[in-house]
Amino acid sequence: MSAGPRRVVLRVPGWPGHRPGQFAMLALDPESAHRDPLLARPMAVYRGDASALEFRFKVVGRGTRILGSLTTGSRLGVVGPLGNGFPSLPPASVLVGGGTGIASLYELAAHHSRVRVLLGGKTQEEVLGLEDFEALGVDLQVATEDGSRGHKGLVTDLLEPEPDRTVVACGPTPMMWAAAELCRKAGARCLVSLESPMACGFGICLGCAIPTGAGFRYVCTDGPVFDAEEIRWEELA
Amino acid sequence: MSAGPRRVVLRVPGWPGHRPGQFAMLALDPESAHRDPLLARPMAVYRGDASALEFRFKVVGRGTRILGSLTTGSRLGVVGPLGNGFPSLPPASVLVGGGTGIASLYELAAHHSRVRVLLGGKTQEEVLGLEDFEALGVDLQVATEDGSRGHKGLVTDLLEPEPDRTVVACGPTPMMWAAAELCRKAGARCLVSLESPMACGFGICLGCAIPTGAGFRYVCTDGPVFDAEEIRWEELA
Amino acid sequence: MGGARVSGPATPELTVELAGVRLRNPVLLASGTCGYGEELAPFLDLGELGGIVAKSLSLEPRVGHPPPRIWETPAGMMNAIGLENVGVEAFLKEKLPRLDEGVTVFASVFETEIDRYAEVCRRLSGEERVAGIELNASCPHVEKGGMEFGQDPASLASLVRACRRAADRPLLVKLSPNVTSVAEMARVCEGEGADGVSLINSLQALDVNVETRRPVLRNVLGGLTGPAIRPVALRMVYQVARAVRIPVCGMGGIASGEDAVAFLLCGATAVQVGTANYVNPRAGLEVRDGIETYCRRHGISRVTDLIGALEVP
Amino acid sequence: MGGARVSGPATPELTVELAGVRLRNPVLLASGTCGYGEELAPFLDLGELGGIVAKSLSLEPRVGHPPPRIWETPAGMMNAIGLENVGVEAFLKEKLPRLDEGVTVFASVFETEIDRYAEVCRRLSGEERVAGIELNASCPHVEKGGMEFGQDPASLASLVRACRRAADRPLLVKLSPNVTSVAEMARVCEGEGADGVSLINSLQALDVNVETRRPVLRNVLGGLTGPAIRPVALRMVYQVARAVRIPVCGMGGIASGEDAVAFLLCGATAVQVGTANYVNPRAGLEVRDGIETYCRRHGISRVTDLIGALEVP
Ligand SMILES: Cc1cc2nc3c(=O)[nH]c(=O)nc-3n(C[C@H](O)[C@H](O)[C@H](O)COP(=O)(O)OP(=O)(O)OC[C@H]3O[C@@H](n4cnc5c(N)ncnc54)[C@H](O)[C@@H]3O)c2cc1C
Ligand SMILES: Cc1cc2nc3c(=O)[nH]c(=O)nc-3n(C[C@H](O)[C@H](O)[C@H](O)COP(=O)(O)OP(=O)(O)OC[C@H]3O[C@@H](n4cnc5c(N)ncnc54)[C@H](O)[C@@H]3O)c2cc1C
Ligand SMILES: Cc1cc2nc3c(=O)[nH]c(=O)nc-3n(C[C@H](O)[C@H](O)[C@H](O)COP(=O)(O)O)c2cc1C
Ligand SMILES: Cc1cc2nc3c(=O)[nH]c(=O)nc-3n(C[C@H](O)[C@H](O)[C@H](O)COP(=O)(O)O)c2cc1C
Ligand code: FES
Ligand code: FES
Repeated sequence: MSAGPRRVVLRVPGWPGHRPGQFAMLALDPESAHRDPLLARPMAVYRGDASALEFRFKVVGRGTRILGSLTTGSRLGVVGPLGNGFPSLPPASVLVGGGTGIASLYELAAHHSRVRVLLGGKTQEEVLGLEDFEALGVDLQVATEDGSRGHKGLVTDLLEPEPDRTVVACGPTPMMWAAAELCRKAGARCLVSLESPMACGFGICLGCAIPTGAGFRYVCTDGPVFDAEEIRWEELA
Repeated sequence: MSAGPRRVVLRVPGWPGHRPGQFAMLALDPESAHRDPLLARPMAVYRGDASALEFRFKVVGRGTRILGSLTTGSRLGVVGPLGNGFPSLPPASVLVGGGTGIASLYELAAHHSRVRVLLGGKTQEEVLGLEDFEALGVDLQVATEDGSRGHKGLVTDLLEPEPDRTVVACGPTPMMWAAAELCRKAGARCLVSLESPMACGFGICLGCAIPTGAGFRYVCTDGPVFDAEEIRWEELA
Repeated sequence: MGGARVSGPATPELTVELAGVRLRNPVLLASGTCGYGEELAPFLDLGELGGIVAKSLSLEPRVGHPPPRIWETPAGMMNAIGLENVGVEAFLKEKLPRLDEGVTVFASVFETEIDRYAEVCRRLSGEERVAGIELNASCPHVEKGGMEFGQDPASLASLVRACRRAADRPLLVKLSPNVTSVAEMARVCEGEGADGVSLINSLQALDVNVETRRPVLRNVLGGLTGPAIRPVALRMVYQVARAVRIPVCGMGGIASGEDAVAFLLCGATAVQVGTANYVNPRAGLEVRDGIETYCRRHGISRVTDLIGALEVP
Repeated sequence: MGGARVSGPATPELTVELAGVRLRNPVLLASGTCGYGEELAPFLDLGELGGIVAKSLSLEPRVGHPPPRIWETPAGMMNAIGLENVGVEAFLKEKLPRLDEGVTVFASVFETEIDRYAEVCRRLSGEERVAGIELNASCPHVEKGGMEFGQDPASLASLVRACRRAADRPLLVKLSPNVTSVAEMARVCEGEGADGVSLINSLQALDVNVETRRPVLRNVLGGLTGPAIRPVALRMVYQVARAVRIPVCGMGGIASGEDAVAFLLCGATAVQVGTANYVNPRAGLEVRDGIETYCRRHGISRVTDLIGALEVP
């Protein structure tokens, strides 16, 4: 098994369509041959329409291991689309994606061909969906920690926010926090798409609370997209 | 998915060989992506040698559902060979198999080409391994409850035990009990191969106790093959 | 118990009476696992269920614990939400009116002092839309209140007495499983005039992230729920149903009609579906349908015939 | 605690001292899940483990409960074996001598009366091959004895006192999880001179076959074990380790090195592997190896550095 990102493509009858940045809860075993792992896994819709949905992910634990080993014809439980998704972006916005966080950004980039896209990962292989972004023809820059592709270093090294422009960041928390700081200093608006453990994904468990200036808010219903200014990063990290 | 019996063939490096009637514990998920179902499943070795082992089973619950949906390359945990297995049979013995119990009998029949074999099932489809027994060229009679093959009725209808001859029965408990009764009345020896829930299969959980004239005995270590006379059938049923 | 509608095995009668409340069928959604109802409305018609038990309410809104609040465990999950809720006033003014008239709603009450418990009960009294009150005397992960009461017979008695006086609605007491004898606690509730008991709340638990060497929940301790705990819940329901005459509402790991039938056989008059709602928001309805299918298959004309019908050797 | 052998992060020192007994490493096999040792010998060298706790012994041989005795549950199993065993005499004469000198053996004792418990302890005293005694005061499915003692502080105190007097070996007391406060029970044991406590035994449970409408076990009640109960076990080990100064031997659902490390972090000095042995007879060794791998990966030179090292906010 290669360590790189994997994909799963699902036919979801009745899927009502979605906005870029929304997600779904994938229940690994709706027929209950296994009752462990129990909970569904949140996954950003990478791209898709009424006929098929594509998800991209990295194998990090048991749930993603199972997702990665599904064979054609397997059935999953799907609840979605969930979450707020991204707003329409003003021109000259910059998208910054790291690792699996990139999965939330592909459709956003596809809807806004004039954006600049910065993608990062440990190695070239970990820069999820790179070929697809290249095919979009957007202004694209890549950073890898091992230097196997593009800039050697962190993707935030490439970010130079401009005042009153919008930056969208999705990736590991330290990367989003760094992007948020750069934006704050530069006077740019920063949107982030957060992750959190989730039991339900639609607002009934209250498990996905994150600390914000206005108290706890919920990644699944208030987010996953938040204005970076709202987040109390020190408490999140 | 058809309701008929299924098969799984395993390569088990280091398998030391086995006797007819021995079994193995099959752990469904040695890589622990799932911790449920937890316990390994006992399965008779249908046939096999050092290069590959074949098991035959019916999908009756979650474990067998998972076994039935394995794809080439899947890995299982295997502990075995376990249990006592059958002794060598005297000439003119009769083997009586019902449903999945037939799985224990194939190699026994193959080792004793002069035996008579009576096989039964609800329908022809449920008479596990019928083609293989036919290919052995043994004296074979079949009974099905729906009459789709051979005698319409129970396989024990075909059994006419003779004094001092040996009958081997393997199948549902009521069928084995009936065979045991017929044998007792006719003065024939009857061996049965019992099933019981098992946690370990090798004698450490004491979970597989069955009531015998000599107190509790263990299906996994004292059996699964017992002399029918030993069993307290009223308590077992 | 049982309904009045004439029925044969073909259409089993599913109505039950729980603590004086007539339920369309024995399936409720458990407190804390169905929000205030409206969150589940996109997925199913709550009116087709026996009812819902809304998220536990306190006198004032509660903020809850800092994250991480949830964690997955083998065939289960742990939570330490901290009983975050909008408070009883907002519930009555904003949440309850949004639910269709046909939905049977139980209010759950959680507080840190007996007086405050009683005060919430008082506010809920006279509210026609509140079919009954469930006292949550058993939350395993808040510093004050909750399990304190649920683990000590004398405190539990005082709590139930005060709330019994304050509440004009049918009163269920939700018991903690983290006790030596849950039957004893149930008897205390019966003695103080509770109309029924609900059980079980979550098992107190802890899990560790060995990479960070920290507890997985910020609150350190949390409550274990889901299929993993079902056999413990069934045992307790069985013990309590034999110890008291008031009805028992059973829960813990129910995810299918068969799971629910097991609770009924052990003596529960109704059941609640909790964690399963997270994995499948239609779980409650599927449990209801599963019970109906079971009754048809076994020629059972009234679901009440299953209650306590376990054959014990 | 800790061993004397010089070692660096490359070869972590795994020895621990439990209740005065020096163990090669902190991994024991739990009572009732490793027979009398010999049954596992075909699968692994027991001498490579910290030791084994043999099946609980009574004064006379015990026959155990009629079948069905075991049942699978979500991520766990239930059993009601009924403490079948060969009796203390046969153990000493027939079973113990078959084990290699290098295997550290704890004897477990179960009886129905305090006098009989003490008598078994007396018989075990002076036996050099018995490294220590574990009092099973917590079996959840036998009519008399066992959990009776484990659920009542006064009875537990009398039991431990009597056995303490009778036993010249290090004495561990195995606690029941079916109590309101396991920490209180541990303090009772400490007060009576126990050298350590083991926990947890199984959670009392019941499951139902809805097709037959009968309990799945002939004994009706049984004990729940396996991964499902691990978070409850960890919570109790954490609470007990903070309540007493005698060492704690932790168990419940351990199936990997990480699982074991979680128990050590919560304060256990050693751990026991139970149900996992059934699924994989080499589980104990794999847990041992997993602990070693963990120590290497984290640059931990002595496993004792992990004990109680949980970082609590
Ligand atoms: C809104 C949202 C969108 C996501 N989109 C993607 C995506 O497109 N591609 C992708 O690779 N990953 C995505 N993730 C992360 C993904 O959900 C986790 O990697 C996954 O749940 C890990 O499951 P596991 O069983 O393999 O890991 P384990 O560590 O075994 O999981 C144990 C538990 O922790 C939870 N968990 C573990 N890591 C995370 C995490 N980072 N976020 C939330 N819960 C976690 C699991 O859901 C599970 O309940 C997303 C997360 C969220 C919240
Ligand atoms: C020695 C032995 C040899 C066997 N050989 C075969 C065979 O060759 N082919 C075949 O189809 N079946 C065989 N069985 C029966 C087979 O083990 C069960 O059908 C299987 O365990 C059912 O598992 P499940 O998860 O599908 O069913 P579930 O009902 O979901 O299982 C629940 C639990 O009950 C146990 N269980 C259920 N039915 C049985 C049973 N009949 N015997 C023992 N445990 C049971 C399971 O192992 C599991 O622990 C054998 C049983 C034994 C004891
Ligand atoms: C995330 C979460 C929050 C809960 N909140 C409450 C609550 O507010 N009040 C309450 O009485 N029980 C609460 N519970 C407990 C459930 O109502 C129920 O007793 C428990 O989950 C067992 O049932 P289950 O295994 O079906 O989930 C909560 C459970 C979970 C998982
Ligand atoms: C089948 C079975 C038999 C057991 N017998 C005993 C016993 O004789 N004495 C005892 O102290 N514990 C006994 N136990 C309990 C275990 O020693 C252990 O405390 C429990 O199983 C929890 O650990 P686990 O989850 O790793 O199995 C038994 C457990 C099982 C599953
Ligand atoms: S994941 Fe359940 S409320 Fe957000
Ligand atoms: S199955 Fe464990 S002793 Fe027989």
